[in-house]
Amino acid sequence: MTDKLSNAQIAWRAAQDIADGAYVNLGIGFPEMVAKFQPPGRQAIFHTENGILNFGEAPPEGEEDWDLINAGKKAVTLKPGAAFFHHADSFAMVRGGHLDVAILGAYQVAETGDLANWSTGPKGVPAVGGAMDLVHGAKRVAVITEHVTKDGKPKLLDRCTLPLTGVACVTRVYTSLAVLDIEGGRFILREKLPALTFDALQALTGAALHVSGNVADLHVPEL
Amino acid sequence: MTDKLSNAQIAWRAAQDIADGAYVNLGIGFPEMVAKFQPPGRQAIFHTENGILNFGEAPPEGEEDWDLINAGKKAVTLKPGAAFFHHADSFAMVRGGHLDVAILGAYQVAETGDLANWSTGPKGVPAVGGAMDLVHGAKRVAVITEHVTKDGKPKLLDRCTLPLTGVACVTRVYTSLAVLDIEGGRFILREKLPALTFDALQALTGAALHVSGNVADLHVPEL
Amino acid sequence: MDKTIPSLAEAVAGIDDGATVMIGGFGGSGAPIELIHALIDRYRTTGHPAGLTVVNNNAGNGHIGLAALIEAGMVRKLICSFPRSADPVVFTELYLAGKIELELVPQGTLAERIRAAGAGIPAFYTPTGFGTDLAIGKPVAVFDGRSYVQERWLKADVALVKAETADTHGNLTYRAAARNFGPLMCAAATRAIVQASRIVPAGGIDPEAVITPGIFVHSVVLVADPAQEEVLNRRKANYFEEVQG
Amino acid sequence: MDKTIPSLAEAVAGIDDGATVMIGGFGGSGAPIELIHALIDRYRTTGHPAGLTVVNNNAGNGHIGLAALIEAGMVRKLICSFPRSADPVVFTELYLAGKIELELVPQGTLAERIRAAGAGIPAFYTPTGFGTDLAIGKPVAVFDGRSYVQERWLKADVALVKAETADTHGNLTYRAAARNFGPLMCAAATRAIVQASRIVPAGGIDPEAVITPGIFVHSVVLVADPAQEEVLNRRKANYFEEVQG
Repeated sequence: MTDKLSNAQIAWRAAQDIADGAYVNLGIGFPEMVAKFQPPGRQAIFHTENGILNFGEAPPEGEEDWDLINAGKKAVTLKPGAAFFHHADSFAMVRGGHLDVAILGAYQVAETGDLANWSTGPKGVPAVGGAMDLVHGAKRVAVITEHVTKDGKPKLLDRCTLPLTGVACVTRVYTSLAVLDIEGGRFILREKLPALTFDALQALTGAALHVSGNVADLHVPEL
Repeated sequence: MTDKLSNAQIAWRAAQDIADGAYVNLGIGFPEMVAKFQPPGRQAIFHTENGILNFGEAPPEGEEDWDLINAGKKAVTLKPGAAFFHHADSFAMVRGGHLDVAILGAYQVAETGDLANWSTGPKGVPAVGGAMDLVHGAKRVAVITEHVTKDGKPKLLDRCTLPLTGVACVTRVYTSLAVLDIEGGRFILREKLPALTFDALQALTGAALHVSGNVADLHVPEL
Repeated sequence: MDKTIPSLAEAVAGIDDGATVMIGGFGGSGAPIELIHALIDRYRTTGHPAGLTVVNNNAGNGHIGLAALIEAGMVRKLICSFPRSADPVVFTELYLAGKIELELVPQGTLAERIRAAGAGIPAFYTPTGFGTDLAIGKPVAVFDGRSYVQERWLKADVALVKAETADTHGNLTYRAAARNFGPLMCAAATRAIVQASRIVPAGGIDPEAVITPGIFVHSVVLVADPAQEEVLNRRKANYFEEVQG
Repeated sequence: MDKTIPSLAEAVAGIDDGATVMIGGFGGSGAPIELIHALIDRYRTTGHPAGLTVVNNNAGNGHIGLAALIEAGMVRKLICSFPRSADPVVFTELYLAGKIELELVPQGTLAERIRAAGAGIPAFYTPTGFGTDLAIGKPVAVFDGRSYVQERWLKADVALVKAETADTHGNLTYRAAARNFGPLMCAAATRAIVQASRIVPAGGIDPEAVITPGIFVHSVVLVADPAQEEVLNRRKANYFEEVQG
């Protein structure tokens, strides 16, 4: 076991919690990777903001249909039972609580469930897309992320310092080191890499970690 | 010329003011008759609340499709260029100002443009249907009505005494005796039956009649 | 994924006493007669579900479908826009006797409240009803110089809807103007139960032709040759006489 | 009734300086490239329309379509959710230089504001954006214990939309996910101008298959083999170089 999970391994772990038949939205970029790791026998139905339910993988290069893309503007294919709809219906699905799970990336997550994932501050061109809708729509909002930033600062905090995407919306965080639930304004540690002590994890986390019941070992295959 | 217009004649007169290609909603009952009297060369597109654009006349008896009905629950047919849509889209057409004309019946119309056409008071079972939406949605809301009630009381009043359907919504009234516009909180007489004097019409009207420019003769064919 | 339920009885089995039940249809067009009758069958056998709040555009016609549901004594309150029909005697008598509650809602507001529920919009403003008795007690606001009434979303525990074709994922098409409230109600209900004239495998409906995406649908039951309320009423059909007799 | 316009130039002739113009499409999917280029052609010939407010999900990509409209200097303000793309240099440079205004709107709120405009709903409440910088200054209300932001409708003078098939009444179908904002924008604009790959007589589209009913559409122009933004950008197409040289 390496000292932390790869992105693929984080995505794999998040995929294990998606039930067969669940309606799922994966944020653009890293979260899209979760679709690759559905456990055998389970088939989620993926939603994309731009108006498709039940799309599948990218087509072979050269066979793209550029009217058939996902929210990240990547070409996709359709699975049997797909449907098209316009943007208001698409966000009715989001805002109306019809998605079972949304999995998003994060700059920061707070123990309050607050998420910051759309803006690193006033510099540059701001862009939000559908993230603010997703965090207040899906029945379960989970985050996948490195446990700390590239320069080693905690991403799990008592309060977010970056502009918020949503307030009190995240309930589970899959990081490169651990799996945590957010309940009652606290991070509850559910799983951690076996080699990592609680204290070592706490030192990498910007909010108090709590334990409620067992803390399982975070086991993920080599990918 | 009889001393007042028949319902068919009132409907005929109202039909003369509907432009070719206009999108029109006709209230259930008497207003439905307006569709019969479109002038030659003009073709309005009729909307019904329950989700059809461009429906046509009733089919022959025995050939009804009871999934193809109008707001009055009468069987209709389709014209080329028809479309189906759900109730929220249907009332988006209404509320969103996409209909050119709505023609409704009335118990009472006030010089303020207020309309009462859904309730005769607290007795019985109240029913409103789409009338309250139509009066605040169509670009032009016109009323067709007898000039007075069956027992001779005025239906055109300074203020409605029955429960309102809408406030300041009607801009033209076609009665069995006259055609009137409502402008600036006043009834402006545009046309009247030639045999009827202004004073005689005023005596049958529960609000002051005003003249602005010419009052034309109300000429309608025998029907 | 297969949302197909093998029988009408199983399809309506989980509806509780006191539930809010949306029923699709505008008059007889789109009325899910078989689902409604299955629900009455269950009530007559088990005494449940009782005390329902029903949302429909109308209040039933004759003695079948929604009218029979009301006549069976299962409905505590009706939310509708137009409780009149060719033969509204069942509702009318109960209403005038004070035995059923009525919330009268303008038709477009009814549609939009249901749509808002499905779309996660708790409240919206509409010009409809401003200054009328149906806006009494509702917040009013002025936008761009015009007055509007605030209306709230209308959610349901269950929707009973009639579709033409369903696939096993719950994607739906409708038939002509039978569409009406169906797509809105499926999205507004915690559980949308659909009777369809035809059920096809996933992939059997063109993705362009789907009117209600399957995400809004929870159960699909086949009713291959559904009754048409208007046809039943023209032959004076009566749910109670036919079942009992 | 025939809403067909014989040429792209005539289709975009009546758009005024300062107009609010909604442009359909999500990225390149559904982008009405030919209508946009016709509008730029007109501006380069006549100097009009200038000072436009443009509503689109994005801010253009490369140097064609919406990006070219911005590059031509016709756009004063952009209302969008995601002004990033593979090559957003045109917008980015103008924005960072303070030469174009940006109103950033969450994508679902953008869609719902446009939908509200078409549906006559001046304001609605959404959970989206509550407690964030994008809700600053907006009214907030609590419904059933949860906090919501009040959002206003978003209307336009003109919508430019790409459809697959149109009939002469303006009934439309779309192609796959190119549908996106098209139906909403048609309804939200005073004048919806549509380019279609195919125009058929009234009756040529199954009434069940109509996605945008003709009541929401004002002009239809044939573009039989429309360009695809993504394909143009992959070959580094540039509106200005191609037109000029």
